[in-house]
Amino acid sequence: MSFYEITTEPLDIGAIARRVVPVNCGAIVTLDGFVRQFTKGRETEYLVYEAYQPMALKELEKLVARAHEEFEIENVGIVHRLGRLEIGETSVVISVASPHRRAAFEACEWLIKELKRTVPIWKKEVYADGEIWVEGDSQSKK
Amino acid sequence: MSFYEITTEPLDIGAIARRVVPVNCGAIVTLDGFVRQFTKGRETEYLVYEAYQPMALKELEKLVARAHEEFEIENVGIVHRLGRLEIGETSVVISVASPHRRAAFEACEWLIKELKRTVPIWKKEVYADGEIWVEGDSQSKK
Amino acid sequence: MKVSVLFFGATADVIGEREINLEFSDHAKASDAFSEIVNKFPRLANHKLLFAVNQEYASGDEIVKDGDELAVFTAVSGG
Amino acid sequence: MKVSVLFFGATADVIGEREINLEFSDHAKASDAFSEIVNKFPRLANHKLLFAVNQEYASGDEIVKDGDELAVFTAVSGG
Repeated sequence: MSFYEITTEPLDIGAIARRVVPVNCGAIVTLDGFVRQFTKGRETEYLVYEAYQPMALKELEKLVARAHEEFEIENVGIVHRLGRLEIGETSVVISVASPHRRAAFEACEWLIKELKRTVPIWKKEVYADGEIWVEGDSQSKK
Repeated sequence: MSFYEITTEPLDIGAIARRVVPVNCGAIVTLDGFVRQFTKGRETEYLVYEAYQPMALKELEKLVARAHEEFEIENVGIVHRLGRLEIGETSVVISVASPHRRAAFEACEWLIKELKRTVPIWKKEVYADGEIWVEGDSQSKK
Repeated sequence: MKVSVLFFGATADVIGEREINLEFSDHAKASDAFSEIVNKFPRLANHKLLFAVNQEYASGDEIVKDGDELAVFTAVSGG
Repeated sequence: MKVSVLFFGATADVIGEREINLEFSDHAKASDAFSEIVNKFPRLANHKLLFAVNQEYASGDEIVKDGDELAVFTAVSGG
């Protein structure tokens, strides 16, 4: 079963990957995004993620539906975390199960690219001496 | 730090993925291979994995070294399980961390393909009415 | 007619509010409504903005109706 | 000269042993040693076989030395 969720709880990537396991698949590809300590040489203290939650869930639903149309995959699981995240904590997990692993790799890579482009979630980087809302690529979405 | 291991203990994919996290990376791609219930319509009861262990470790070491040469990746973790595995249990985990996620996807896909081709590990499928040692693709390795 | 306008992240910081209510003339086009919002809060123009009507990305051609939920935000940065 | 020969999975089932010791003439080429093993256990020929000398895949050109560890196994199927 495919699913998409937004939560403020810590993410357990193993548990999320397990939930997409179907009986006829033998491989899951999982993308695990996390808070990096250094971005362009500057040290991050922590991150804050904020979402336009009802719209984010609609966009996630569309993403999952498009992934099922475009790739030969069985199940997709996407969970994005919100709120304050410390260095090294997981912000997003995308797990894809497919009968042939090629499709799982392709779909997983496509899903993270599209999620970063379309799902209304924003990240604030907090440094020792300031903070900034990260703005996505301006080509993103009309 | 990159690592490669062979174990008879259950695999925790989240824990393995965590071990490859470097400070300057923001994404890990993980391949999670597991025991599927049905293969070509036939129901598997369980699997047994066996290795030529010292040679398998040498081949894994070469794989990790080649991955570092061929892809812009930071860390690789590979753990393969041996012994009896029940349906749904994880047989292999490959986690790759890289500054740019493209390289992590590519390297992870390449690593599982090469592992299945070169590392001396064999899988026995046990059915209700028999068992068979799975033999890899004959084109594998000269 | 009255609509609510939501702001998030950088745009919420600019406005100092996460939600405001605005009056528009009936049958306003979404693109006109969004122009009016940006004119009202000119510091928004320092950002590349995205717009939504009722939780869907807006093309601008939508006709805004009473009670609609508009949103103004910067290019997304989740993941 | 004496070498040990290891079998795994399907080849161990064929031989009924996981390890045997064989005598070869000095300076035997690996390809000759492996042919001899397959001739000794002809049911091995029902499988596509891979060969290793001292835990490395063998080209066949290796010269087998006393105490070497040979291995005969089917195409691998891990993962």
